[in-house]
Amino acid sequence: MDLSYGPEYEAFRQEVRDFIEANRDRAPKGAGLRDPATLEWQKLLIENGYAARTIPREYGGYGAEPDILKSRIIAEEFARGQLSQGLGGQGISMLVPTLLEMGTEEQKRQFIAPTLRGEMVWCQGYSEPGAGSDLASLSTSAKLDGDEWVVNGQKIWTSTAHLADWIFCLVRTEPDAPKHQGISFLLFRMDTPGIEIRPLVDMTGAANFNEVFFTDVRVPKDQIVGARGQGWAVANAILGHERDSLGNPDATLSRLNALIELMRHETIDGVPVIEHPVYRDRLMKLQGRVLAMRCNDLRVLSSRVNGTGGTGLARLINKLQGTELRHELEGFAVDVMGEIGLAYGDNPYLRGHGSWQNQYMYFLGLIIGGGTSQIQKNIISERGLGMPREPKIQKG
Amino acid sequence: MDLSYGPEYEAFRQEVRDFIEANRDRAPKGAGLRDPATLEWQKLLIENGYAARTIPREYGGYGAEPDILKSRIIAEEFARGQLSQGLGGQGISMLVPTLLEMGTEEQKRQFIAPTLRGEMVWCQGYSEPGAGSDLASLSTSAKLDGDEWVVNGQKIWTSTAHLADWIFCLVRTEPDAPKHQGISFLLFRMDTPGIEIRPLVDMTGAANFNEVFFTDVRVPKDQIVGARGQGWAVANAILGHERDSLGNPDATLSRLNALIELMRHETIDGVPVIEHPVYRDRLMKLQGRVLAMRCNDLRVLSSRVNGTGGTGLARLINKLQGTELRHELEGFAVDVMGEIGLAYGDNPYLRGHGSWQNQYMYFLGLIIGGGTSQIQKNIISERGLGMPREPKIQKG
Amino acid sequence: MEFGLSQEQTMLADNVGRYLTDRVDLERIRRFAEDGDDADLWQGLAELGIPALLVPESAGGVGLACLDAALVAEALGYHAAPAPFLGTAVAAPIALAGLPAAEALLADVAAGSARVGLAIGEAAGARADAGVTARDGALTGKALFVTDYPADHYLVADRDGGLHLVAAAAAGVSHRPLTTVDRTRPTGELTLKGVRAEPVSDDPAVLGRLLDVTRVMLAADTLGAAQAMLDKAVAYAKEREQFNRPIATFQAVKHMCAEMAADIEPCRAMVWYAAHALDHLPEEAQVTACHTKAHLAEVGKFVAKTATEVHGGMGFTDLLGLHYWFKRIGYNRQLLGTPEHLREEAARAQQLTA
Amino acid sequence: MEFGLSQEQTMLADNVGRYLTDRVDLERIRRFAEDGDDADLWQGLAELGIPALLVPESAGGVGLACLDAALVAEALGYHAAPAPFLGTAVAAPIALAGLPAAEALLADVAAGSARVGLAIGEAAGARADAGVTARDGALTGKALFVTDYPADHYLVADRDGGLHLVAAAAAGVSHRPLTTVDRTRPTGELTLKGVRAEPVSDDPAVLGRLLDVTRVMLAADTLGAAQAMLDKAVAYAKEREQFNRPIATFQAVKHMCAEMAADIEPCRAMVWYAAHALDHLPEEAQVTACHTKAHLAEVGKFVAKTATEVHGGMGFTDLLGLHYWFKRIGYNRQLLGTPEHLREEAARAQQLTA
Repeated sequence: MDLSYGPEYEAFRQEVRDFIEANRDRAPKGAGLRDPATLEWQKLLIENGYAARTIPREYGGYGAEPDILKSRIIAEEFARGQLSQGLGGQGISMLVPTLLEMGTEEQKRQFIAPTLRGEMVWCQGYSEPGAGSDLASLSTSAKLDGDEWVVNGQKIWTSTAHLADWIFCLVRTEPDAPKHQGISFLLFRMDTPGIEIRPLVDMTGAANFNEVFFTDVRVPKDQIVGARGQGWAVANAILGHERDSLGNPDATLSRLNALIELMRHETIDGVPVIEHPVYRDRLMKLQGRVLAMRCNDLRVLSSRVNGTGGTGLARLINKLQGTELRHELEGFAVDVMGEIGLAYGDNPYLRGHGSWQNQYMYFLGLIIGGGTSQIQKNIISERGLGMPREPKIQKG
Repeated sequence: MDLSYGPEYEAFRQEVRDFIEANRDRAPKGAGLRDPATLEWQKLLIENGYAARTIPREYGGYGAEPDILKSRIIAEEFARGQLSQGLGGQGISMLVPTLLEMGTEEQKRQFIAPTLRGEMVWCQGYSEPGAGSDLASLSTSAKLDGDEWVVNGQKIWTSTAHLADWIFCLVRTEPDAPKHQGISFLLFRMDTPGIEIRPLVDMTGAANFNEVFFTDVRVPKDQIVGARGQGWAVANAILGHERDSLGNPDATLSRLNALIELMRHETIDGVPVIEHPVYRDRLMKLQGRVLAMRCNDLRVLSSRVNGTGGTGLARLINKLQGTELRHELEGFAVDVMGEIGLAYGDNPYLRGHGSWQNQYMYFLGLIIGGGTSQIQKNIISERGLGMPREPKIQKG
Repeated sequence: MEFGLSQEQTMLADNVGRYLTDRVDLERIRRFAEDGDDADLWQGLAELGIPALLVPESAGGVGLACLDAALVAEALGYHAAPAPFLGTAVAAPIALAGLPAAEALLADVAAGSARVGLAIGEAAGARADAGVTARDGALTGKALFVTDYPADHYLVADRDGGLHLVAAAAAGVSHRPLTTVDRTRPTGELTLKGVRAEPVSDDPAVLGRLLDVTRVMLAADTLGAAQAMLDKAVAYAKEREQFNRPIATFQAVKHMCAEMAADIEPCRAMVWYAAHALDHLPEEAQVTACHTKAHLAEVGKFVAKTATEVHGGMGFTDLLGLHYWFKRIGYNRQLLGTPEHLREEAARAQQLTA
Repeated sequence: MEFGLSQEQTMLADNVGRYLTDRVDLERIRRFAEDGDDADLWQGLAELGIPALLVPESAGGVGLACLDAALVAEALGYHAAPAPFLGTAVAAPIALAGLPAAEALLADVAAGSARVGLAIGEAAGARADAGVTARDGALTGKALFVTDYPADHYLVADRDGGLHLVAAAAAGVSHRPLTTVDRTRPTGELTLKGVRAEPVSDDPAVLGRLLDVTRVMLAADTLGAAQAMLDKAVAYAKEREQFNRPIATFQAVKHMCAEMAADIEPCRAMVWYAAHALDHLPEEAQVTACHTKAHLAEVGKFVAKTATEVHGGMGFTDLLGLHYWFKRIGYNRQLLGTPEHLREEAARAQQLTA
């Protein structure tokens, strides 16, 4: 066990800190995707290797060798400095790696650089109302008509659809093939005629997602990644990444510490909640679980850094445990507040800007999204424990 | 809502109390199945209608009309008086009702009266090592050879096998029929040559059960209840009764009250455990759940007494909730004792004669036995909620 | 011996259920969440006699019992129906019956033309800066999370366990709405500055009984809401297909539903018993009420989460409106005593702790 | 940066695991449960250097760290192996290293020829009539649930946080075995009447550290035992057929196993971290030790029940011997602080409560 990062990395950390101090004033204040300040900042970050760090230079990235610890140090220091770490979004986090792995040279040159610079904003068209856990049963169709795909159908859970220039979208192109082999991966502009976007309000009251409807949307034939019918493999090449990022234990630790502060200041009948032994015991239970998940995370990080194996199960359980723990933590915070825990919206008695109730519900969404807890348990038992899949069902 | 039993029943209760007071000295002290005192007491109880109450007189019972409240009053008063309510065992509780429903007149005359009087002791041969949750897959075989069945195979979980005169036993007589249709219900003597009994020690260290091995055991052809191949239906005619009796909330209430006493007297660092707010909160949580289960039980009782319906689900959940609650309660008692909770066997620091650890494990056995919690949940979802069965599996 | 509902009670529950089925669909709930106007529904419920239910016959009411009211509460929870039930139809008759000064108000309550808000939350755990002090017959202080808001009158508890009736229009009263997660039950805040109020009782036992009764009603509301969520989950699971089969055929989904049912079903008998105890078993009423609200809060929380999960992503959206029930259960959990508070009260009431 | 085991540590764990796989099968456990004789096993473990592991090199030991010891504890738990590990191989070197009067004893410990029992349970919650008082250098009182029983010497805590070394043969010492559920770890009771003992420390911090270290070892033992129960459950489920298919194909069974794995897996990293903290992160050691033992106790309890259920009736019988692991986890839960006690200690150590 060696929990230090070593002198090379501590030097790198100092570099990052120096950069942050020197450039703090140039960081954008708001989160506007199209703000000139945002785009300027993104450019500066790429130039210095703090964004698009491992993307090759010829596609507009910084071109560094992958180094997990350096990436983590960058993330830690930008979080510590409370500065934006540049643009995120599904274009950068999902499409760019997909194109790097599966795109043609021409596609890489056309799409990656403007995406990284924030000039081309993407949304993701995967889930459908009828295809959630069983994503491969999606039914949005694309039929070739001359030199164009004609797309019809509906997508759901499309975040930033209303802001995006382009969509990367799974569609069924071979209706007669087995379900996993009939899917293709198309790219098209969101201002193509025939696209309608409706905001999707969720239980928190926010509209973080959209439904997107396609009616005879015409897409040039070559705007496909991978071959016809290989869209499932294209999408899966990087699908694992998304699951890893849910239930991040560092974020949970921040919330735990905020909860401790809440319990120190919130009183019932004049006594701070933290002096209530039953609540304190539940708090400590959560603290123990957060500690376990943080250790698990460090173990996974270490095995990635050092290229050692043996952490397959430790990764597989992360989404299940992380989202459930976070949901429980947020709900417990609501509990300790008693009636104050009900405050919402413009209520003047809100604590933490209403984040506790909001996150309690939002993390129930995350328990469900990106593979429900039931799907996660299937995966853990099959891939993690080597248990058999469910047997095939007789038809009829 | 009317929680009183009414004057007729209160008069009956007085009768039972008077009987108990008058005959207290005649009750057997020990539990010996074959003690003359036990058999005398059983005879007295039957004569007065406190045992075999609703079994017709011609078969050796008391011949009363079924009356659920009277049965309950008898049970309550004998429990209050801490007197044996006569013989139990699977012969009386399971075989007699089975014979009444499915036996021939001759079988009824031959078996019921001596069973009720305790002169004929039975054990049950249902479960097998390979047939637990899937009882109908049992493989103990019986082949007709002249006028005799020849039985080969093995049974497990056979309580009182070492004490029994006879066994009622499920065997496969039609190996080529679908599994539920190839089973027959045989009766035979336990001293028939070819029967070997081995005690089955469980996790509590007790041997409450046995394994029973059959090697060419020859059984007269007519010792069958129902027709050949109808054994499954015969056994199921009364199988539901057994499940109902597990997780009895009155017994759980007694244990809860004993737990409260334990927590008042047990101390840590000189402070009674019940003054520990975290333990007290867990105690109250259990008390709330016990209250819910007692109310549920009263509701079911009432619907049986009054012949009103609507309590199907309330009955179905009883085994699942009752055994889980009891297991948790006993385990909590172990918890509050700290290291003393580990005491077992001849340890001089045992509390409650070691019942807490013992019952904690024993009730894990009851969670599993008589249909595991997983099987119970299948049943609740299918029979209680009308959800579909699992689809049939493709072979191979 | 009969542990269950009388024919009249079953009819009452059926009538209210039928009325709400007809009138309160998701569209109606959404509209209410927008504009807060439940006048038509309350009028209809008044025609069914709901606000008169607990008002004594001598005062122009129906004179029924707490169990009857609990059945109504359950039906309201089942339909996530907006209605000034807790303060107006339950607390007011319980607290004001026999009080000469409240005779006219109670008649208006029974007729459905007056509303009474419940401002006793601080008696179940006072927040910093909240709480009302009675001095020389005048009330000063703040009551948060007042139910049935806005109302014509408010039942206000003071710090010493006294109970008062405050007219919304009285001098020194100011009030404002407080947004909560549950948009089906408008809630507010009262600020009192030397307000002359009608004394209702200075006996803390009266306030105690009012807490017992209203807690059982909140538990009954959760029972109804949880049952609704289970019913919706089962129906959705039978209809929704994934992997070429209804998700109701997956053992994991079946077991989630079975666990919900196994938890909910005993709650039904428990709520009946607790409501019965309020009128007929005075020595048990407090402990039973505490346990019932606490237990329903725990069961409700589990069901709210699990039923949402069975609905998958749809459960998280506003499209099916499932969250109205989720939030209703949350409201009932937090209001007038959290489970930990209630269990401690139950332990003290049994003298289990010094 | 390396969060994980060194090559040497992996080898150590492999060696001990291999030795135990060879020597400790169910028959061996049963025999021990009958006769309590583990001399052959302890001799074998001594040849592997286990009792010398934490003894400083200067005192003739191997001088390894708590993390190494935790790996051994995990392996012992995995195999439900009987061995005087906690008192002899862990507590003795931690407490006695550098104490001139214990030099010879420590050499014997390292060689596997002396055993030291641990009698500090009262420091984690004293029962009525238990506890030891030190006065004028003599010990009087009772210590219950002493580990590594019977031993040649005992480490005894007094009521003031002092620590003493008592020879089993000293005048005024009487002792007897105490049967517990766990037959793989013989336990006893000491009664002391004016016993002259060797003072080890009068600094409560030393006793505190001893508690931290032994608690992490108990947590590691539970980790091993829980992993063993999960492995056995998965193997049994793959083999056992019901309804014409392995029960491992039923979603309910798969999910039970997945839930166990999801709970256990982070515990591995947690135990490593807690053991590492004992030697390298002194400010975190106490809180981390408390949390790790408490969390493993909860995970262990869940796994012990769930793995037994996966085995169905067979899990409840003695035939597969699964209960030895069930009881081992129970022993680790109750000894030296229940989860509630540990969580309260963790809160106090962080100054979260007055």
